[in-house]
Amino acid sequence: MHLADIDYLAFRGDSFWHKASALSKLIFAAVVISVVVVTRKPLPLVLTLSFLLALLFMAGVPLIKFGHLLFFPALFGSVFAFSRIGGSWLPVTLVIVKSLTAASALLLLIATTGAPAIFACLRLIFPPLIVDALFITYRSFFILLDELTNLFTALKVKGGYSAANLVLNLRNIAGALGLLLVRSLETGERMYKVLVLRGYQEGLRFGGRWYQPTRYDLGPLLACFLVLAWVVIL
Amino acid sequence: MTKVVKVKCLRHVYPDKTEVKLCGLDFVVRAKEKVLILGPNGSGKTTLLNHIIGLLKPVEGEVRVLGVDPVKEFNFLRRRVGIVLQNVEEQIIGPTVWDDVALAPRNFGLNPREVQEMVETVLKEINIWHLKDKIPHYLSGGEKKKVALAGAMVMRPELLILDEPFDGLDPRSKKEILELLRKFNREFGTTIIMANHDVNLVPLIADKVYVISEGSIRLYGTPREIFSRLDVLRQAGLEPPLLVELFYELAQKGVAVDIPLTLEEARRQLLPLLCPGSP
Amino acid sequence: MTKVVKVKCLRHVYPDKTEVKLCGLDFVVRAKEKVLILGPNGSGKTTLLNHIIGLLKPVEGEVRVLGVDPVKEFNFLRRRVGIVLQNVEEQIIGPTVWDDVALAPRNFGLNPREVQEMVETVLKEINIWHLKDKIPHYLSGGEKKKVALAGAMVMRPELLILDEPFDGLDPRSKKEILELLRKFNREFGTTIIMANHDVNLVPLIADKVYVISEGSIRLYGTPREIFSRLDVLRQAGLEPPLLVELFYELAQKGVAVDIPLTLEEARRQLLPLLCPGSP
Amino acid sequence: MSHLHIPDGVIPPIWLALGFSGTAGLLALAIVRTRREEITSSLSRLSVICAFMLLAMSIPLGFLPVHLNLTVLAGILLGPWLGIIASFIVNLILALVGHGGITVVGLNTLVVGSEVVLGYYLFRALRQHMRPTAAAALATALTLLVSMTLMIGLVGLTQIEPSLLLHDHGFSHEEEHEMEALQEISLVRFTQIILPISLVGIILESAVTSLLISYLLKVKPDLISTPKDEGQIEDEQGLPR
Repeated sequence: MHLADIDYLAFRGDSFWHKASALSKLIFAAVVISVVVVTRKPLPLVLTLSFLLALLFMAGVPLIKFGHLLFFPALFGSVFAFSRIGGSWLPVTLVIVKSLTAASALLLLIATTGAPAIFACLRLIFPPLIVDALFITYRSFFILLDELTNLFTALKVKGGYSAANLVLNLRNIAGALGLLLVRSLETGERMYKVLVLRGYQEGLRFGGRWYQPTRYDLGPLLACFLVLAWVVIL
Repeated sequence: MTKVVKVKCLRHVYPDKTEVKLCGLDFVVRAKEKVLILGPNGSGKTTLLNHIIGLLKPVEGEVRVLGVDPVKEFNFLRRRVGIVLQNVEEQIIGPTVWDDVALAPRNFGLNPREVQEMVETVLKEINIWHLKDKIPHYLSGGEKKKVALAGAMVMRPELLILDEPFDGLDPRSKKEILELLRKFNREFGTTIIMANHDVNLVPLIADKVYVISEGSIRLYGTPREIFSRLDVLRQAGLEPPLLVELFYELAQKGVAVDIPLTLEEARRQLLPLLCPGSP
Repeated sequence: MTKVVKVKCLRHVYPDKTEVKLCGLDFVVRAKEKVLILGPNGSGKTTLLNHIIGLLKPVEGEVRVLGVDPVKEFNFLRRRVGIVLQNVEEQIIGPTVWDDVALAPRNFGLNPREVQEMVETVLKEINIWHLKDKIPHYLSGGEKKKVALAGAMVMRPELLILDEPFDGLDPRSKKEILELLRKFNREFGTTIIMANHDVNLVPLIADKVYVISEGSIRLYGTPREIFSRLDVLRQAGLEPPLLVELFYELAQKGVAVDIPLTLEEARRQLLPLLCPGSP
Repeated sequence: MSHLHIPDGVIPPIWLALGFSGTAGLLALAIVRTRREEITSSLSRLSVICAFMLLAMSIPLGFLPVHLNLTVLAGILLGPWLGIIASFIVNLILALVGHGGITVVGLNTLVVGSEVVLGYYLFRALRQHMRPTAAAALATALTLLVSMTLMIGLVGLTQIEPSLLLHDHGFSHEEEHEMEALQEISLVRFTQIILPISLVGIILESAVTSLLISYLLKVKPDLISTPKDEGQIEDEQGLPR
């Protein structure tokens, strides 16, 4: 799933799209997704998809590395399309283009925006408990990811992981996961202590200056305008 | 001086029925002291600290922190006691350094301007202002320790408690953290309690030392007093510093030397004995 | 003597574009040596070890372990090289000590009787036979290290690699692990490579020492040679042992002493100089 | 087959809206319930389990096109209410990285949430009659069978979309008739594609869940309990509220 790689990209990149605020990029993603859900016109959809791919390229998102994130939605889209529509190619293509467009919009969002900034914006619509949980899940994910990586290294050096031997893998992975689970629950207990000690109140006000508009916000907003324009006109 | 912490013959039973007892000497910390709790792993150091913090409730015995019972007055103490736990990774919860350090003041309901000011001050004091927008999982071990320290110091606590603060740090980071602790103690009069198993730290930071082993407080004193009781240290499974040991042996052979705490002290004593000609 | 490991001017680029270079001197380990890699955190120690293990593939440079390329011959080397990684918590995977130690031989498809025998032997050698049915999770830090060591030694490797094997251990456990390593080296001729940032270990275990800092192998030599270059050690952010420093300063003041590696050596040199009457 | 890997733009808006409103209602209930208990403790536990699920999903199992989900395990460890919140969080994060559409998060939460809840109650019921490891395996298998049926049903329900799509673009009547004829077969076809993959997934999932439960029972037996028991243990420890 490459959560860690994407996270890295979001924090290390500094394209014009990275510099725009999370809110403006979220609005753009929302506009594209609404278009995908609502419209059935092929031309604007193809145009939007090409536009997104261009934006991804300009934002420095390596499409070769993250291409699978677009490939899977397309694949699943086609499974659904084929199983229900059958052989006629236009609707099938349309479904695939739709899935690709939506996936590209999301990839553009998360590969250029730190997850915490997105979570901070979500505070506008979600209850505080959910947003707090998103923040702590995010942090826990990286703590546990380190541990999982270490566990896998340990397995590898003891000859416990090979691409070919499924049974061996499963047995060893289950062991590693068991350990990771115990460690996760203990991490949770320790985090609980830390939260208590630091006076946790529901609604962690994390997220720094996510709402501060920058001049780079013009980018996403202009993009919204463009997409809406050709959907309406074409 | 006022007693900041007082612990008297503690007994604790964990849910899994393990019993930890800490009797022997009373554990007393006075204002503005830097106190080191020395003991091997598993001797009960963390249990003692958890009682002082108020995370554990003793089955028997008395714990007083800043004059109150830390379990009952937990909320009162939270603003006055800063804590750096052993596993620093799991106490950095915020998505960025700035957010994490701001956690406590925000939770205690301070207004954004105050929060901004407090965080800025503490980050600059600890020299990690440049890290303020960094993501915790891209920091080095030493940097994480400093962030955790900033999170503990941001409320300007009267008492700072650290569990194994130097574990896994290389000499340079260790030195930096030591320097910061000394600075807080000197400039703000912060009382400091540290748990550790490295005897070499004693001369570098401690005003007073408690030696704990097997659930008993065995020894209490200044570093010099502690180092004159090598037998107790060894019994507790702690290795005295080589310099101390060398001078201890010299003294036993009849050479007129005191136990030195620093290299400087050692040299000052030895040089005149060796070459009377030099200054 | 045969060269067990040879690394020549390594360059590695991590996926996040961080570059680690390890040029300077060649890194060579000969059979049956105990080699310590000294350097502060982040100096490239773990990167070097990961190349030797075959977990990382160098962008430039040459790595040879037991005569082969460790990346290409990963599976070949797995039976011949024992490894204790840094985080001992995250490498004990089996639900019991016995299961964990049996992990490697089982993975290599040995039959149950062989596995049984190998595990029993190694557990007894390391003196943890009594722990065999314990759940690793509840062991102490020192015991966990021993279990990890057993897991690495169970295949009787020619080469044993340890990353920060003494971190977080109290003096007693440290001593026990040191003793075990010396024993394996002595009795089975196991070549040992350790990475560490604690200079005080040098006299206790190392035949040869490499000092690494900022991606360069700065210094190579016996412990005595290393300790005669305090300038390089300090530059690399490493603190020389106080005893070494004291004697270094004495020597500079014209006192006729050599750098001592042990307390014994220090005492033997000082006593005659101080009180000519004593033996 | 735990969540629907349906991308955006496949399912008609009405179903998406229904999914979101159902999820919103459930979440609201779950949050009210959670807030009545000790929120800090719930929050930290919820978060690490979400993180654990995300990590378990990212482990490659070799050549198989399936990944672990561990939803029933989450139910056992978190209970039904926190479990529903966890389903939502995990689905939201997955959708953000393009794993299942963002517009399908509502529906997905309902599907996964039903697994969590069903898994929790099945495990509790079965545990009275058999060893916990067997109970975990059986609860997982049963739950996933039910949810798979649910999903196929859902796809069946929502399958009017393609024809709507065609109407709009004025395709010829022949093509439309062809479509209608294909509708019934299509569900079968879909099932044929999904079923074998799902069954492998169910077997794997049940085995791993059972192994994990047995690991937990060995190492930390106190963790497999209802949230109420937990509260009591914490009281004994004297942890302040």
